[in-house]
This record gives sequence, structure tokens and C-alpha cells, in this order.
Amino acid sequence: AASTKTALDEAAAAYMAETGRAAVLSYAGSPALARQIQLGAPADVFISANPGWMDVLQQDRLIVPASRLDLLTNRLVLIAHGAGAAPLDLETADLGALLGESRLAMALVDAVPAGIYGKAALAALGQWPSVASKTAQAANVRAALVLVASGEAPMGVVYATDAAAGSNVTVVAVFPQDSHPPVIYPAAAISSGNAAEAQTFLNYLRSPVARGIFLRHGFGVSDP
Amino acid sequence: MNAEAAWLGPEEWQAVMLSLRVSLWATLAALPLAVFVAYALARWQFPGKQLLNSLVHLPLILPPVVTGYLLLMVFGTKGPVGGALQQIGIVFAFRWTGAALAAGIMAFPLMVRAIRLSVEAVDPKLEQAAATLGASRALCFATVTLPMILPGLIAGTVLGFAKAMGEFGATITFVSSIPGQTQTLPSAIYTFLQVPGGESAALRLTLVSIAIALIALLLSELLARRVADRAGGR
Amino acid sequence: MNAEAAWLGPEEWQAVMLSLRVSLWATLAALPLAVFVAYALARWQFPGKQLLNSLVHLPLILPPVVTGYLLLMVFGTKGPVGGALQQIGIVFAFRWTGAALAAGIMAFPLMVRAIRLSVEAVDPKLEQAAATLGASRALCFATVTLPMILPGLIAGTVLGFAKAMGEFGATITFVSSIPGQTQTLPSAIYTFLQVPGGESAALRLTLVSIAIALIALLLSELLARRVADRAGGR
Amino acid sequence: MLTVSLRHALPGFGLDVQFEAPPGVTVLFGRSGTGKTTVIQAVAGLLRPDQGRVALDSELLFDTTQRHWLPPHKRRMGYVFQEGRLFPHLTVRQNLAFGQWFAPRDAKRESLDRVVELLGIGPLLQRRPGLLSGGEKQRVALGRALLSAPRMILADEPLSALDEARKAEILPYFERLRDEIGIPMLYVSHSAAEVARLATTVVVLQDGKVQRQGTAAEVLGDTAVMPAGVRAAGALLEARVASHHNDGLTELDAGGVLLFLPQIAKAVGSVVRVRISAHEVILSRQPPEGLSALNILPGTIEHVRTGGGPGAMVSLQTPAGRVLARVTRRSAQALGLEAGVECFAVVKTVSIAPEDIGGGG
Amino acid sequence: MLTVSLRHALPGFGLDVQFEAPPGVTVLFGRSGTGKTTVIQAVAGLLRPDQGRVALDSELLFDTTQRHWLPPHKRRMGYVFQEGRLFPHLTVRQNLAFGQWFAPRDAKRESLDRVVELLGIGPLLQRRPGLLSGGEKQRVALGRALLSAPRMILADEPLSALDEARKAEILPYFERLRDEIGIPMLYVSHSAAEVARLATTVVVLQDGKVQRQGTAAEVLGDTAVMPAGVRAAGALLEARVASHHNDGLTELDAGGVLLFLPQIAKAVGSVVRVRISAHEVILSRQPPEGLSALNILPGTIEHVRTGGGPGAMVSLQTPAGRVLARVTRRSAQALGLEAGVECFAVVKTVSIAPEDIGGGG
Ligand SMILES: Nc1ncnc2c1ncn2[C@@H]1O[C@H](COP(=O)(O)OP(=O)(O)OP(=O)(O)O)[C@@H](O)[C@H]1O
Ligand SMILES: Nc1ncnc2c1ncn2[C@@H]1O[C@H](COP(=O)(O)OP(=O)(O)OP(=O)(O)O)[C@@H](O)[C@H]1O
Ligand SMILES: [Mg+2]
Ligand SMILES: [Mg+2]
Repeated sequence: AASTKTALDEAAAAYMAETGRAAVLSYAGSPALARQIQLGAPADVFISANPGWMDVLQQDRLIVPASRLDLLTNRLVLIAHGAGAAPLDLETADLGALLGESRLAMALVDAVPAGIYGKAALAALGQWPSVASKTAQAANVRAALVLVASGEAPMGVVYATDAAAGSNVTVVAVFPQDSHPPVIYPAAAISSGNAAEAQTFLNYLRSPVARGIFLRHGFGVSDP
Repeated sequence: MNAEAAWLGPEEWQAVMLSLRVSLWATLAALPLAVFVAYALARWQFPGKQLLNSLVHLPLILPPVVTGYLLLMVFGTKGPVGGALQQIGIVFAFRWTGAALAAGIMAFPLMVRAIRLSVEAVDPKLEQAAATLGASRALCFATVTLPMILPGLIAGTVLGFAKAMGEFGATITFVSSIPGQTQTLPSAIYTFLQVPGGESAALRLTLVSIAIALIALLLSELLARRVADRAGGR
Repeated sequence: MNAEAAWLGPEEWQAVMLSLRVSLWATLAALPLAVFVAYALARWQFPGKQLLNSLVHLPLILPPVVTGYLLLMVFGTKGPVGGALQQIGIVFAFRWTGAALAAGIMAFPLMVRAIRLSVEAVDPKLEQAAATLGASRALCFATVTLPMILPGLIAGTVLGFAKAMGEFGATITFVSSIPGQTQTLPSAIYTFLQVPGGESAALRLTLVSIAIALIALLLSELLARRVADRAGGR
Repeated sequence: MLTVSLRHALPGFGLDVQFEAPPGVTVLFGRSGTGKTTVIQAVAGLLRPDQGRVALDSELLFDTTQRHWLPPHKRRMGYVFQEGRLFPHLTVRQNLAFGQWFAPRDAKRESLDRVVELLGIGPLLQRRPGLLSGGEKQRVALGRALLSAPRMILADEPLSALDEARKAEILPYFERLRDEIGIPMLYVSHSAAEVARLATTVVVLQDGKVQRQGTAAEVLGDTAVMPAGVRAAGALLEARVASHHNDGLTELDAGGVLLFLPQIAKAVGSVVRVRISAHEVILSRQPPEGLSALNILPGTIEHVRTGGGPGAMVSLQTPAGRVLARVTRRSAQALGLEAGVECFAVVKTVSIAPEDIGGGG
Repeated sequence: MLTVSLRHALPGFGLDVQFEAPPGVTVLFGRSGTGKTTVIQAVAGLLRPDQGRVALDSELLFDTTQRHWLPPHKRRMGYVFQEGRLFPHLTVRQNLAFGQWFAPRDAKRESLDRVVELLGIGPLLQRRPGLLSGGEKQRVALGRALLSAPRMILADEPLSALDEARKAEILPYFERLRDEIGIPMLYVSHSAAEVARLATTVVVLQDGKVQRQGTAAEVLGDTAVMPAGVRAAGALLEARVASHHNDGLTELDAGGVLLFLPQIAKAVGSVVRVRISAHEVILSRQPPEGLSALNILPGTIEHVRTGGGPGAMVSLQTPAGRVLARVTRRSAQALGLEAGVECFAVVKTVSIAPEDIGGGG
């Protein structure tokens, strides 16, 4: 997944420094990468932002099931335009009324993980019916963030990692973890790839150094 | 493709109709401006000509996502142009008009290039002849140049229309994807392709999209042939 | 933009050079075929002409992502064509050649259209005159038609090059985004836009991309003017 | 009256002309590449000369010193181009009507039907110009200019692509334009016959300069300047129609001398002009008898000019006006032709070509 | 020899011609729009006729019954187009050289320098065709065709845009092509003088059909068919150069009759042909005396033809051949001209135009 670029680049650099072996990283959307693997991409490891695509590859026996692990986690937050927006209580606030004529920026609610999770969370909180017709669905989380940052949409649902670095936006609420399926970035070795090399890299990503890097970039790391 | 699959759901139909509307408006609205710019680039010398030329080509050069961001900055309700237009009731953000604007801007360089080539192929001697017969510059253009560039105009329009039908990156970035408002065919196709198992739906919509564009293409070829026949065997 | 920001990292330089290589190869390799197809569409009547015409326009009509998937299916190592070519040592999948293929295919309709318009503007009477002077069809083409369509050829090439420089959707879908191999400028820009804080890097690359394309554009205009001057004041 | 004064430099060619075109037809005469088309283009406004001034009657068309420039579409010049320039996307009928669309409402107009009939292009009206033969194209181009209600006609070799019979049909039409409608014309031609018949004034161009300007009679009678050489030399006589005879001859009175010509469709009393080519005149010292030639003009030799060639140009003052005769040096000597000698000019009735007889211009 | 047989239907126009063009120059003569260009295009291979057969000597160019079709570039026809068709992207020099690039190595070639000098286009060599005057374009087009080492020349009104002096310079070149190089030509022309001078054979077209075909003498002498009307009628005499005189005259022997003409640049003993226009011949019952005309041919009247007009065409059998004289009916009556009567034809030396004298074809 492209959204992990900075963190993974740093981890790969550390891996290189430690082992002397280079990891070549190709970033693209999960569906594109998954299809490329289905059609013979010469890759060793797949890291996805969407467990669904990992499941597909697993069904197709394209990954080594034993190597699959949940590498990273993330949190879903509600952001608002402007630097000093006031916090908001998701349980009590009427998002629909707050939006008025304007729109709530999200990733595609039926297609992209952040959108799917966001829709589930809003539904669980009883907010979905009032905002369903007011969503502006962007192609991915970053685009949703831009809509809020530019002020085009007053509020949006994005990942915590994106919100942290975004200028001109404020996190006004964090969605409760139980309001939506966990945000998980699974990783696995690809069966047609170099299994040993893949396992070494995956192991490294779970090392304390790598975990430190991920945490620094705002990701959560699931327990080993 | 079985009968059930071929049938489009209401939201999909919406996307088809919206795409048609967006593309038609984008092409038609861009056409007069494209003709003007193409004519100016082909025939006139003026300061800033190369700048204009570069500006026209920008949407082609830039990754569509970047174009989308730029549109957002300029034509969004908070943008300099978008803000001003909002005062007089013209809003692009999150409206189908915004999708048409994005599609039109992406199609613009293709239209200008095709038309410009045609203008350059018109012998200025014929325009001179029209002038001696009493036609002012504007009338010269309307009665001689315009009919003679029709093939390029048609080619440019169909290129533009096809591009507008396929445009996705700039559109979704600028106006996102709101069903019935800004969810065009390509946005819908993209959505389907994001989820595992969405391929068949995506394929259905892709075929619809191809069919529409090919019909436009065929019509344009027919039209162009009639125009060429009209202009006679030279 | 301060000096530090203007400076490109090694990976960014790689993307710039790769984009140049991919776009140049894509345009140059597509050019002869584009000329041939444009000539055939402009001058010949043959069965399947409309089919060919439609096929040429497809990459314009389809959302680039779809084109990318189709390329992956056909030219991937598991695909019918890609598999066969692999036997003779030609591999597109996940190589810069694949990026060039994708860029070339996306640029193809633009090149064909521009060249076709130019061919249609060449008076067949001049080709006839060349024939009576002993020039066979091929020589006629080389000595009369080709020099006379140079403006369209240049226009088509620069359009194609600009499109190839900006191409992103089909490329990343087909050959992914592997630094030094398939990560072109637009892919790099896209990736930067996906990560928090990547905007300034994206902006830098965008400016580089614009600069390259504009230089190509200016060169083409200069070239076209020289060609037009050579062909004299009519 | 059109006054023209132009100076323009082209790579490898310089134009520097001044002339006046009084009402009637001014023929620009000169060899290929001497600047005739360039002059016409400047008058039409299609070429902006480096320096110069062109005025039609009291209206200034342009003047570089005053920075005045009337654009071509406001000049209303009926320009017949040397190469046709028909609009390929319009039918012949639409091409013809093109100028009418833009003509001022109150302008004198020719009728489409009349022009179509005159030019014999009726069957072509629905065609596209691409399918016309060379002569057909030129006729349509001529019609288009005539129908645009022009204030002046600029005709650049309008007849050169036409066959003799067609030329003979169209020339009288130009005469009528000149005489009846009184529209001024600037007319490029290579043909001495056309010059003689149409020209009020002749401007001879050579290498971008005016070599000679004068009335048709003056210029045609001047062997030194006629660019087409001695064969184009000849006299122009003015004569009045005296009577029409039953046997198809018309009797003219030229200063008391009677001339017989093939039927001329002019009323008795009207004035015509007759070109008599110098090479068609036979001289005789005695009044000749028993000849088939009907026209005999008595006169006195003004002068005899000989050059390097075998010929001599004899200029004869007759009651009808000056007549030129080109004879061999041998004959001139044998007959003792020299200034002051009285002799007779013999001219055949039929040797005066129809295109050499025109209404007085 | 070129044998042509064509049938082709165009909307509004049908072509149906058969003719043979023996070695020499075959002139296609006819009014505007009668199909001359169409015939030439079919011979060149630019038009595929519905039916027909064209063969040059023993080589079949095409035959619709045999489905044989030689493409234009293999026919090696030097086509001078009515509208020039110069290549706008090449300089004049490159245009001229164009055909040379593709000519077979062993073909007889004209030299570029010679053609350039002849056509007077030396100063234009570096220019682009867009900047040439009308006549200049046509001269370059002519040069381009001549330089392509053609087996046959197809010339579609090659001289009509040229001035008289230039025509007079270029015509002898065509004669030399005909006589010295022996290259066959199909030549479209409106001008009786060109026909008389160049034509071996004349094919008269009317409305897409062959109206008359014959030798130049036959066709020019036939007043019924000459499309240009009676003025084009005239006799063609063959004569041998007898001697050149000091005063610039050349003496010819035409069947025992002596004719004096302005200097002809041919060796003594060579055969030339002289066209004598019917309208320039004066008839006399007595041997005329004291006239400036030097040529007097005695003869017997074969017949006198009169039509509706004021003229009569008198056909006279002389030792030099048949001479035509066009006189008025009035003169014919006055002089008692009728079949069997003896009389004298008087022809001025200088009235025979230079373009009417040609090498025997
Ligand atoms: N744009 C130009 N640049 C350079 N030379 C030019 C240009 N236009 C015309 N000429 C030259 O100027 C000269 C005069 O041209 P123009 O067309 O006026 O001749 P013309 O008298 O009409 O000849 P013709 O009887 O052959 O038509 C020619 O030698 C021509 O080649
Ligand atoms: N493609 C065509 N379709 C219909 N009619 C045509 C076509 N080409 C020529 N014609 C007509 O055929 C006739 C013969 O044309 P052609 O060009 O052979 O005439 P031409 O004898 O060369 O005349 P000119 O002396 O005026 O050049 C004309 O009436 C012309 O309009
Ligand atoms: Mg001219
Ligand atoms: Mg013709």
C-alpha cells in the first residue's frame, strides 16, 4: 500500500544497513499489486492495506499461509478543516446537522478500506443515515484529506497517520476501535518468490528496530 | 455475459447517463474556445503565444491527479476563481459541472491540436479571396475557414469526447465520487476494481463505455466522410 | 523553492531519467506504426477499417486502469502474447520496456489522429504528379507525402511524448512502480502524494515533469516553424 | 480614377511603379515575372507594400505615409485571380453567390442568370469546383468576381485558359462592363488583341518598373516598347458606323475614308475602334485595282523605321488617322517608300479580326 | 505510335474516344470542357477509365478486357499539368530534379542546365514554388516533365500562361523535341498557331467524342470543324529553303513557286512548313504590281464556299499546294471568283507570323 511508503522506506534502509541486502519496494494500490501477483509479478513479499486482497491471494494459493502476519494497525479519526477546530463527541454530536449543505470527505465507502471502515464506524455510531447522502467519496484516504485541508469539505474520515501529518486539519474525534473492523495491514511471503529471502525480510519487519520506526510514524503494531 | 449481468443497476445507469451528460457538456463547451485558441495559435503572432501553447498542453503533461489538485485549488469554493464564481451562483465543487470542467480541461489539448492542424492546412489564399469578395475577417472565418476545418473539428470533438468519457484521475480528485452527482462511468469502474470480485461489474461498465465511445467514433467518421464528399474530389 | 528543495534525491533522478527513456522510446517506436495506420485510415478503403480505427482509439476511451489490466492480461508473463514473447527473450512485465509499451499505447491514438489529419490535407494531386515522374508508391510517400505531413508528424510526436510523460494509470497497473525499473515520474509523484508530508517532493517532481514537456513542446514548435518556412509562403 | 504609387521589395525582386488608371480599362502588360500580379494584389489589399499610396477616385485605399489602410473586404474590388481560387467546399452556384452575400444592399448588381448564361456555366451550377475543367474553373472565377457588385474589376489574365471561341464570346462582355456599366478595370493580359480591344490605357511593366504608359493607340503603335514584339504593333482607328449592308458588311466612316468590315452589332452613328495590325497592311504606290481587298486608305508616309531585321515599319498619315504598315526592307526600297511619299494602304475586310473591333472606349 | 480507345462516364459527362497518335505531335483540340484533360489523364494512368485500351508502340499500358494496368510511375509519361502541380516543399531546382531521381539510368536525358536556360528560370532555382508568378510556375512544370526522361510528353496547355515572346522562345524547343529527339507528344492547345506549327496529327474533340482526326493540314484547312472558327482556317505549305538573302529574307521553293519569308534558321535544302492564314490572303485576277507584298502564287480556284456571313472561303490550287483565302462575298462577286477561274494569291512576307513557320513534322 502506498500510504506506508515513508515508514517502509525507512525500515528498508535500516534492513539494508543491517544485513547488506537491498529490499526493492514497489508502491501501488492493493488491488493493482494483488492482480500483478496473480499474473506473475516477480515479488517476494506482499504488504497490503486491505486484508480482503490478502484473503484472495491466500485462496488462490499465491502466498505462503504460514508467513502471513498482521504487520501494522491504524486508527480511524474524524478531522475538521482548520488548525484549531474544537473536539467533538461522536456519540452525541449530530454530524448530519453539523455538515448542513456541505460534505463529509471519505475514501470510497464501498471500495477502499478506509471508506469501508469509516462507513461501518459511522453506522455503528448511528450517524450513517444522516451523512450517507452527504459523503464526498475520494479515490483514497489522501485525496479525502486534501478535500478537508483545502476547506472544500469541512470534515472527513481518515487514518490517524494521515491526519497527523496533514496541515490545516485538526483531529476532532477518534473512532472507537470497536465501532469498525480493525484496521490491519497484513503481510505475507509470495509462494512463487524467494521464500527464504522473504521470511528474513518479514522477520526483520517484526524486529524492535522496525517496530520503532512504524510506531514513530503513527502506526500501531500488532503483538508478535 | 449472461442476461442478468448485462442488466445495469439503477446506480450504474445513473453513472452512464451522468458520464454522457458530463462528456457532452465538456466537449461542447470547450469546442468554441478550442477553435479560437487553435486559430490564434495557427494564424496569429502575439506575445505570450508560447505561454498559451504551453498552458493548453499542461493537462496532457501533468499526471491527472495533479491536475485534479490544481483544479481544486483554483476552482474549489475556497479557490480564487471558484470563490468568485460562487458569488454569481456558479459552483463546480462536488457538482456534475465540476466533473464536466475537469473532463473539458483534460480534453482541451487534444481538441486544440486537431483543430490547429486543420487550420494550418487551409490555404490562406482562399481566405484572401473571400476578403476581396467583401467578407470581413469574422465572416471569412465563418464562411470559408470554418467549413474547411470541419474534418479537424470533428476529429477534435470526437477525440475530446472520448477523452472526456475516459477521464478519471482529475475528476475524482477534484469533485470526488458522489453517486448521481459526480460518479462518472470511470469512477464507477474504478470503485468496482478496488474490491475483490468486482471485475465482472467493472467489465460490464467498461463495455458500456466502449460502446458509447465507439458509436460516437462511428458517427464522427460518417460525418467526416460526408463533409469530405461535400468538399468534392478536390 | 529553495536550493535544497530543488535538489533531487538519487531515486528521484532515477525516476526522471527513466521517464525520459520510457517516453522517448514509446514515442519513437510508436511513430512509424502511427504513420502507417494514419496513412491507411486516411487514404485506403479496406474491410475492417472501422474496426482498426476503433481499436486505435480504445486506450483513449478506456479508463487507464482498465487499459493497464488488459495489458497485464495480454502482455504479462502469463498472458498469451507476453508468454510467447518471453520464449524469444522479450519481456515487458515489470520492466521499463513494459512502461514504454503502456506509454506508447496510450499515446498512440493521439499520434495517429494528428498524423491522419495531416495526410488528409495533402493534395493527392501532388502524389499523382510524383507518380507520373516515375516515383513508385513507396517513393511517392517518402519524397512527397512524408515531407508534407511533417507538421502533423511533429505535432503528433510532441502530443505523444507529452502524453507518455504524463501517463500513469495504465503504467502503474501494468508494471507497478519499481524504483529504477518502472517507477516513472508520474508514479513517483503519485506515491509521494499518498504519504503524509510528501507534497513538496511531489511538487518538485511535477515541476521537473512540466519543464521537460515544455522544452519538448518548444523544440517542436521551433521545428514546425522551420518546416513551415521551408515549405514557403505557399 | 485609380492612382497607384507603389514601392515594395521582395527577395530577388523590387517593385517601383507609379501610374494612373483613368476610367475605362487599364491593361497591365508585360512579360512573365515583371510584377503585374504584385501590383494587382497591392491594389486589392492582399499585399501591404513597403511604401505607397493607392486611391480610387476620391477614396484613399491606403497611404503608408498617413498610415492609412483599408482592409481588402472594404475595398470591394472584384478580383479574378490568375489561379481561380474557387472555394472547394461550395458548389459552383454558391461560389458565384458568395460575393453577393456581402455586397451592400444598394449596390448595382448583375443578375446571376445573365452571368451564368454569358459564361456558359449553367450545367455546372450544382458541381463542386474540384470536378471542373481548367477553363470551366476560370469562367466561374470570373463570374464570382462580376457578381460581387464590385466598384472596380481586377482581372489577372482572366481569359488565358479559355478557347478562342469562348474568348470571343466573353470579350464583348468586358466591353459592356467598360462602356455601359462604366466600371473601371485593371486588366492583366499578354494578348495584343485583348489590349487593342479593351484598353483605354496601357501600362507596360518591365522588371518591376513602368516602362511606358499611354493610351492603347500610343502604346500599340510604339514598336519600341511592345513587349510582344513587332507582331503586336498596329494602329487604332476611330470610326463611325455609316451603314449596314445586306451582304453582311458594315460600312464605317473614318475621317472621310470608307472602311468595310464584317457586320458590327452597333447602331448607325455609334463610334467603334478598329485595330489594324501593322503586319496585315499592304502598301501600294498606285491606287490598286482588281484586288479582293475592299479597304484602301490613301496617305502620306511620316517616316520609315528599319532595324537589324528584314522588316521596316512604315508610319502613314491618312485621313482616318495614323496607320502602321510593316513591310520588308526589300519592298520598301523597291517601292521607294520614304518620308513624304504618298501611297495607299490596302487592308482586307476579313483580316480585321473580330476581337480587334471594339466599342470606342 | 500511341493507340487510344477510351470509354468513361462521369456524372454529367461521357467520354468515348478512339484515335491513334502516330510519331510526332498529336494535338488535342477542342473547346473548354470537352474532355481533353480527361483523355490525357487516362493515358498517364491517373484515371482508370470504365473501358478501354491504350498502347504505346508495342507496349500495352492498359486494357480493361485483359485486366491489364500499368501504374503511372511505370509509364514514364512526362506530364505537364494544366495547373502546374509543383511540389511546395521543394525548391525549384529540386522540383526540376525530381523526375531525374527516378529515371532509369540508361534513359536519354536532357541536361538540367540546358532546360533551365531555355526556360529562363535560372534566377528562380533556389526559390520555393509558392513565391513564383503564374508564368514562372508553368515554366518550371514544363522543365520538370522534360527532365524526367520521359518516353512520351503529355502537355496540357503548357504555354497558355506564357507571354508571346516567351511562347516564341519555347515553341522551337518543342519542335526540336519532336524532330531531333523524336519523342512523341500528346499536346492540348487552343491556339491554331501552335497547332499549325507543332501538330503532326490533330484530334478535334467535342463533347467527349472525336469530331475529326487528321493531319494538321487537313484539319486546319477544314472550316467545318475548326472549333476556333474561320480565323483559324489556313493552308499548310511545304517548302524547301532555297537561299538566305543579305537583307534578312529567306527564299523558299514551294513546288516551283518562290516565297520570301523573314529569316528562317534552317540550312539551305531543309524542308519547312508554312502556315498561311486564309484571312491574310488577298486575291487578284491580274498579276498585281507595285505592291509591297512579295509573295504571289498563281493558281486555279477549286471551289468557293459561302455561308450565312459576309465572307467566302476560296480554295485555290497552286503549284505550292492548296491555299485558302477568305474574302468578302462582295469581293468574290466583284472579281468573278468561281471554280475554274485562274487568279493570284498575294501574301505579305511579314504577315506570316514566326510561330506559323516550323520545321517539317
Ligand atoms: N513572396 C515573394 N517572394 C519573393 N519573390 C516573389 C514573391 N512573390 C512574387 N515574387 C517574384 O516577384 C516577381 C513578380 O511576380 P508577379 O507574380 O507579380 O509576376 P507577374 O508579372 O504576374 O508574372 P506572370 O505573368 O508570370 O503571372 C516574380 O519574379 C516572382 O517570382
Ligand atoms: N470527376 C468528375 N466528375 C464529374 N465531372 C467531371 C469530373 N472530372 C471532369 N469532369 C467534367 O468532364 C468534362 C471534361 O473535363 P476535362 O477536364 O477533360 O475538360 P478539358 O477539355 O480539359 O477542358 P479545359 O480546356 O477547360 O481544361 C468537364 O465538363 C468537367 O466538368
Ligand atoms: Mg501573374
Ligand atoms: Mg483541361
